[in-house]
Amino acid sequence: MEGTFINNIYTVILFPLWVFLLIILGRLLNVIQSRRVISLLTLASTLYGVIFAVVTFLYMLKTPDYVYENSYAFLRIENYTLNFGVFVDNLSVIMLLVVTTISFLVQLYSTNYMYKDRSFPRFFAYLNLFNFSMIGLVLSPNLFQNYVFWELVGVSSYLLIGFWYKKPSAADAAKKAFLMNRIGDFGLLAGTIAISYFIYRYSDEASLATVPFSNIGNIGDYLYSYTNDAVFVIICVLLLFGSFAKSAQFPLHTWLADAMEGPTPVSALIHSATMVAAGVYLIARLYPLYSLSDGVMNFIAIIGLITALICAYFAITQNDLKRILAYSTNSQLGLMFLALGAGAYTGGLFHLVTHAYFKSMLFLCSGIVIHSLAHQQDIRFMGGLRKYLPLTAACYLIACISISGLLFSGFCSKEMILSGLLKNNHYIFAVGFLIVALMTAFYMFRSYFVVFEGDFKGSNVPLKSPFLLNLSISILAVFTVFLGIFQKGFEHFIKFGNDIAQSENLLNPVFISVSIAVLGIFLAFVIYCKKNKIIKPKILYQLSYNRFYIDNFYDFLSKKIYYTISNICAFIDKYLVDGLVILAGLNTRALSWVFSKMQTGNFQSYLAYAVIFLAISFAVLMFAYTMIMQYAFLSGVS
Amino acid sequence: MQHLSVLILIFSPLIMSAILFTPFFKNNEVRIRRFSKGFASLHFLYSLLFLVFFNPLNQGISYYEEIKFFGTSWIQPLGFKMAFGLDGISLLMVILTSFIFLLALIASKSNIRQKHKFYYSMIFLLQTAVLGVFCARDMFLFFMFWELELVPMYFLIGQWGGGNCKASAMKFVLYTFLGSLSMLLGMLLLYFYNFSTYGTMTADFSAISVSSPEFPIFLQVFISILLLIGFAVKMPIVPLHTWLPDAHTDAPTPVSMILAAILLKMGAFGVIRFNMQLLPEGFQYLVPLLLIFALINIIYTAFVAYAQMDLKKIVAYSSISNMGIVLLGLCTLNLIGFSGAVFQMVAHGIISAGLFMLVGIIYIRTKTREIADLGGLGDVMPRLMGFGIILSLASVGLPLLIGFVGEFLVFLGAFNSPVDELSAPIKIYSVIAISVLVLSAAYILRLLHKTFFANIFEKWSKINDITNHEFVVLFALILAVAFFGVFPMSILDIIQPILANILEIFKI
Amino acid sequence: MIELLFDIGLYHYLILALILFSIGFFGAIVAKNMLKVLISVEFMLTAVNINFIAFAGFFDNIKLSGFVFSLFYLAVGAVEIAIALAIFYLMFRTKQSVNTEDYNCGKE
Amino acid sequence: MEFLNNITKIMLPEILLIVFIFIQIILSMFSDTKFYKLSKWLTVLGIFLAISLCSKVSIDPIYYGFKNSIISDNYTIFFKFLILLSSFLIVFLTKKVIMSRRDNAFRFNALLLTVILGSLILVSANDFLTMFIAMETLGFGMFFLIAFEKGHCSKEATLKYLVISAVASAVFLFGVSYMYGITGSVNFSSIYDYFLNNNPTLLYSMAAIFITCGLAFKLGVIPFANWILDVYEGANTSVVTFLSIVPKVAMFGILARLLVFPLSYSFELTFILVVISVATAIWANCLAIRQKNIKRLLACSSSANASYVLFAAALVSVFNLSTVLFYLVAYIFMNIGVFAAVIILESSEFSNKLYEFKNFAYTNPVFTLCFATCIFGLAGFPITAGFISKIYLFSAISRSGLIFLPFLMIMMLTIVVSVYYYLRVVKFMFEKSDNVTSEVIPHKVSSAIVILYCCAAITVILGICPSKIIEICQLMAYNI
Repeated sequence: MEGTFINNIYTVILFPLWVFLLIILGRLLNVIQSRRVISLLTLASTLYGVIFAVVTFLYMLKTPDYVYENSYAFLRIENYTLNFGVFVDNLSVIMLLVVTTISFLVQLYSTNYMYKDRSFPRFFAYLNLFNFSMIGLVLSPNLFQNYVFWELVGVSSYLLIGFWYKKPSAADAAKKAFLMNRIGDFGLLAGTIAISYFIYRYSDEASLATVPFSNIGNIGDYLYSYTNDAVFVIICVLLLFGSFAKSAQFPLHTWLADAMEGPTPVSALIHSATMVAAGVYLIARLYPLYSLSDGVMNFIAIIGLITALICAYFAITQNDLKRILAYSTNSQLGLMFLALGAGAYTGGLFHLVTHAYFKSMLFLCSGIVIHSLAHQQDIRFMGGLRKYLPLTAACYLIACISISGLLFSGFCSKEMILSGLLKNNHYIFAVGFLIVALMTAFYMFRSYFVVFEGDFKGSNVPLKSPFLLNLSISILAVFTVFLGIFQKGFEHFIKFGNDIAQSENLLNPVFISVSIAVLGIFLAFVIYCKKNKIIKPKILYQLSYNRFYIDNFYDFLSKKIYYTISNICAFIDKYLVDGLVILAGLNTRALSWVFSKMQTGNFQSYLAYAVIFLAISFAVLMFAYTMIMQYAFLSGVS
Repeated sequence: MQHLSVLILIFSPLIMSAILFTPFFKNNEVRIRRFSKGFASLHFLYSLLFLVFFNPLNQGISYYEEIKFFGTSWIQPLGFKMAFGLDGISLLMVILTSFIFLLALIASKSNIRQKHKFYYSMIFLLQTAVLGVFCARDMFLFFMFWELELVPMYFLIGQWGGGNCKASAMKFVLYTFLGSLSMLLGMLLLYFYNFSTYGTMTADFSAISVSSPEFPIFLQVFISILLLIGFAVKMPIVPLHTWLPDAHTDAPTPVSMILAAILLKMGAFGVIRFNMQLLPEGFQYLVPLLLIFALINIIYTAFVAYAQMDLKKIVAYSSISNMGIVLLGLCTLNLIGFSGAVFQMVAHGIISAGLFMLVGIIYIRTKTREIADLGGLGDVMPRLMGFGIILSLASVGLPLLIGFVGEFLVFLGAFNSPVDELSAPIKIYSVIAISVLVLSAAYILRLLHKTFFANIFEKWSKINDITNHEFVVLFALILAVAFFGVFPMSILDIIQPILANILEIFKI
Repeated sequence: MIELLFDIGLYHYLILALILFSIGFFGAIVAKNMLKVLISVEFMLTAVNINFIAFAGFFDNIKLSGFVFSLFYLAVGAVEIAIALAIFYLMFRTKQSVNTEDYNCGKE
Repeated sequence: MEFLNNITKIMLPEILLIVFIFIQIILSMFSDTKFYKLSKWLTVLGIFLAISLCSKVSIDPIYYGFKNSIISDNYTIFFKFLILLSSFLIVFLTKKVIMSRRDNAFRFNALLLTVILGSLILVSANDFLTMFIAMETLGFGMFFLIAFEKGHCSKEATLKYLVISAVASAVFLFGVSYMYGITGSVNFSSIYDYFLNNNPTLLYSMAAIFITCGLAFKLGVIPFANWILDVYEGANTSVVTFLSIVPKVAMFGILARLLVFPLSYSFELTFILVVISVATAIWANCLAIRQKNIKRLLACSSSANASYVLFAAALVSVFNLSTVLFYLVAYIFMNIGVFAAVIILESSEFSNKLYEFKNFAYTNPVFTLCFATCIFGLAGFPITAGFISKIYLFSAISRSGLIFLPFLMIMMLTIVVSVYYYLRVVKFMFEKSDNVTSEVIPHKVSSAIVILYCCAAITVILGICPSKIIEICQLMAYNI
């Protein structure tokens, strides 16, 4: 029974695609117009995924180490095969669960939230496209398919960010996100091709050329043995570039904050919970490869730490509610990278799961807030919303507590990371982690206090939130609160190698992290709830507010440098390359002009030309003759 | 299989173009158009029949036929034959040709406002010429059709184009003529060396390919260069490309579609037919150089495209960039990259036709192609925007759409290529070339955003969305884009045996 | 030296012919008067004839074809000049000028 | 007796033409303007009979007549046939010029026949004397034909033609005199035999160069090329058609023989000829792009075409000669077609300016099609004879050795330029303009239209199946 059941898992991928095509065709041919039908279809497809995921998950719990793989050849050239298919193991089933449940809840939420929008069907079509690509991504059996869906999620993200394409800022943000992701794709593609090449060229098994995840351990060993260190590291870094771009890590982190121009459900689904976690997911998938080189692992961890630190720092001073959450997401993703890079594999992934739930809840809450304030996103014009939106405030608070690592699921996952760091003796990373935790607690509670406590500073009375919205966030709150209890189970379910994360003697780290969090909350309370004036260090504030001017630098790079290079190229093309062609034409015309001037109509000039020609040819002839004679003479003498 | 005649396939458009001048059509525009479309659809179906009965594993030439005049071959004293036949690559190109011509004819409805009879007859003449190039089994026959194609193109660009179309048409013709003369010289040398060494007067591809790989290396290289100049103009390869933006900008939309989708492929096809099949050593010798040209093609034109202000020029430069990928694929000298190159030829044919159609639709409505004058058209033309997004994404190589497979295979092939033994660091080239992912996204998104996104100008708020026939064209293209993106093996299966066959000649 | 000058040989004739030919050619180019041009052409004709006759005379066994050639050429030249004069006359009636610079119908 | 024998064996077409010339001259004395049509039909009859008499000429084996001064073989008969055929076609184009001066119809035709006679003798000449006489016969006829048009421009053109012709003749004969001085003979075969035993000297080369430069005048190539534009413009179009074909074909016929026999020892000559032809190609093609008058443009075109042929002819070989022959065949038809079109335009009160061609494609589609076919043929586009002949010609040149490849490349560049101006003619015809009133060409000049259609048809047919003609050309070339 199980076999036939799991055999059909590809339907989970394809169902959203069908719905997507149905909606698109319906719109093109003006057949399906009803929003209710569209949303029901979408929800059905996702619910199908949820059920499938749950059943599979339960089955996997029953049979440990069960792995299912099924694939067919997408491209076959000689014996070089690239496969498409599905691959189910513990990691992918967890990801599937996360993706489908959050997706379902967000769709439920959007059914109401986006109902008034003119482009409701388009929105749901995009959501389906995203679902299709994200599920395809997590069920990828190999690096190649992973790349395919990697691009597809990028595109759905692009489409959804630019959903309100009439807003220039949204369009620009979409473009930026797409281009940044493309930079990552460049790395990923190059890395994929490189790995594929080395395996195909040097190993005997041509079937490994498609880089299946089921065999990634062998592939890592092969690759490590065929290449020298530098090449290996370069390949890893190229692959990591994909992860960095998708998860908005340090050099490529700027797109995520801008991506908040998209509708809020999109931010909740894609830009906090699922797609941006794909980078972490890919690192987890290729963990056997990366873990062969300490340098690579440290690189991941350092990039993660840098991102976590600077983004947490940026989040402190932002005034846009969604931007705060975006930088928070960035920072938390950085923590996951840090965890993975520092060897806290299970902790990092558990944080991925828990973070997905509470962060999407945060976004959905912010969506309700923004909705009720008629699209006001600036927290300086909020305040005291607890009275109007009590459920939202409660959920927001739960999430804040969780993300600060004080209680609930966030506590469990953060504690797992910290213990992992300490266990692997990465003390510097641990210190960094704690600083991030401090800042996290501070800015999250800052946002909570400013938005929900104090006096209402807006002009219009906030609207009540509808039932569906409340339902979605309540369910997410339940997840957030109770997910922590699965910690032990998770440790056994997802593990790298044989070592299970030891969480026995954790008193010390728990004490430290909780106290740090409390400190952060206290600071936020003192400054923002009690309105104590503190001296703002101007430079630090400006740096944070302007995000270290990295965005400006990138703007300069893309708008000025790139554009200048293009213009230089265009100039060369127009005036140099084409100029030569035109010059050839002009030369011919000039020659023609000369000849036509020679055409005087007077026959005597014609005779003169003839004489000149004859004279020249005879002179050349004579000259050539004398040269030949001389040469013959000289050679005769010698 | 025997009842399928390649001669009917090639010459029926010519006959059709003559039939259009019969009194039956008078000057009845609707009748001319309907018959043309009907004929083109029949032709497309007929070409599909060739696919159905085609056996890709057949080593030789399928559907071989020769025309004889009064019992002698075409130019008997010189051994030239008017012989036609198909192999996998030509078959693919033939079907693409027939498909794109059908769509171009449908698209002509809204683009061509005058001189209908003349226009359609020229289109059919062009079709015969192009099919002749793809099917010819004799060097000089190939050359004849290659040149023949210039005549209708001259009229099509010059008569129905806009802007400075007469000058552009002239530039196109002169440029191509120059290239083809150099090509002719190469062919003549090939022919005579073959004759003087082996004593057989023949210009038949199959016959020459037996002996020509044995030519001395310097001769092969010299002939290769001469031939390549001709193909480089058509393809185009960078320093010889400047006719293309002009020709595209001033050509009417259907002609732009044909130009980008079919005519550029003739260049690549010629490289395969001549340089690779006949002169493998010479080609191999030139590969390190060609790789650099390919890279310049890919990267440099991507930058140039970004700076353009005219929609058609952006698409035109993107064509050049894409053809650079084809060239890179041809230079990899292994089956993966080679299949990728041929696939990319088809892919680019379909995508660029779509993009030109898109720009044409916008131009008909707004009478402008300047980026600065456009914006926010998605508001009034949502369906067009949908098509535009899909085509753009296909163009930047989104997986599961047609643009991806070719690029991917080319890059993969470049990595696997044996060429690095020729002291060309092709892996590094490949990585550099992959950066086209970003560069192409940059200019294509610029096109998309500046046209459809952001705020709409007041003056465009009244324009209509696409009409039915435009919808049909775009929809057919999108179907092809999606189908071959998901099932690339349907194309690769046809071409792989012949490509493997070609690669066997190379001694790497 | 003197002997060499006065002992008339083949080369003297040839050089004379060459000089005549050059003068004729030069005259045909620079003469402004149409009639002078025609006279210059006659110079060239004469130079050729001198050549022929000199060659014919100086061969070991005299060959007549040279003389024949020069006779023919004399006749043909005369006809040519006659035609030229006739046409010149026709043109002179409308143009009223003998200056070659006025004959520039095809000037661009 | 031998004289008569010679005449009956090889000179029958020429004698026939002489008879017709006399008939025409005699009739011209009693001429009434009413009989102008008779003169034309007499000419046609004469040429037709001459063509049919060509088959009576004995050619096998090579026949030397009149003490070796006349030769008759396959090759000469081929050229005679070509000359007569093209004259036959051209006679039908002379309607307008005769109409304008009916009283002189017989004289005109007599002159025409004289030129043909000169050409026929020219191709069969076997010594320089005969050649010279034939050339002058041809030339004298031509002078009057050019001057036939009313107005002083034609007279001026004649005068230019005449003076330059005289100078060129002098140059030619100067060379011949040296040749005579070196070898003691003016007979081609004797000169050829002389050098079998003696080494050619520099003087020989110079003589050869003088000779070919003198001949360049009739071909319209450098150094005596510049007259061609003025004369083409000044003369009547029918005469120009004649001028551009008959003397040129005859001159190529004799030039090839010269290069094969008496001048074949001069290596320098080959180079000089190649340089001449390339220089001419550059000059003519570049000059043509500025021309606004179709006749001047065609003058450049004919000069350019002559230069291509000269290139192939200079690199003497059997294969090259066959290409030369084929090129001439193709060129004759295309050129007559184009000139027929120009004549039709002139008789329909169009001037020769290119911009007057606007709207033609829409008012006179069939005419335009045929005209454009011939123009495309000259430009060398496929499915016309021009395409095949160019390929064939270039194949000959490229076969002759790698040394000449750079020259060939330069020549090819100039061909690209030539495509430009040919296409410009076509472009004007397809241009729509409201300023120019679109006139339908009246069909009153039916014979010219028939000639145009025929030439266009032959151009296309030769372009599609040239096999037979090429075979014939090769056969002829083998026999020289």
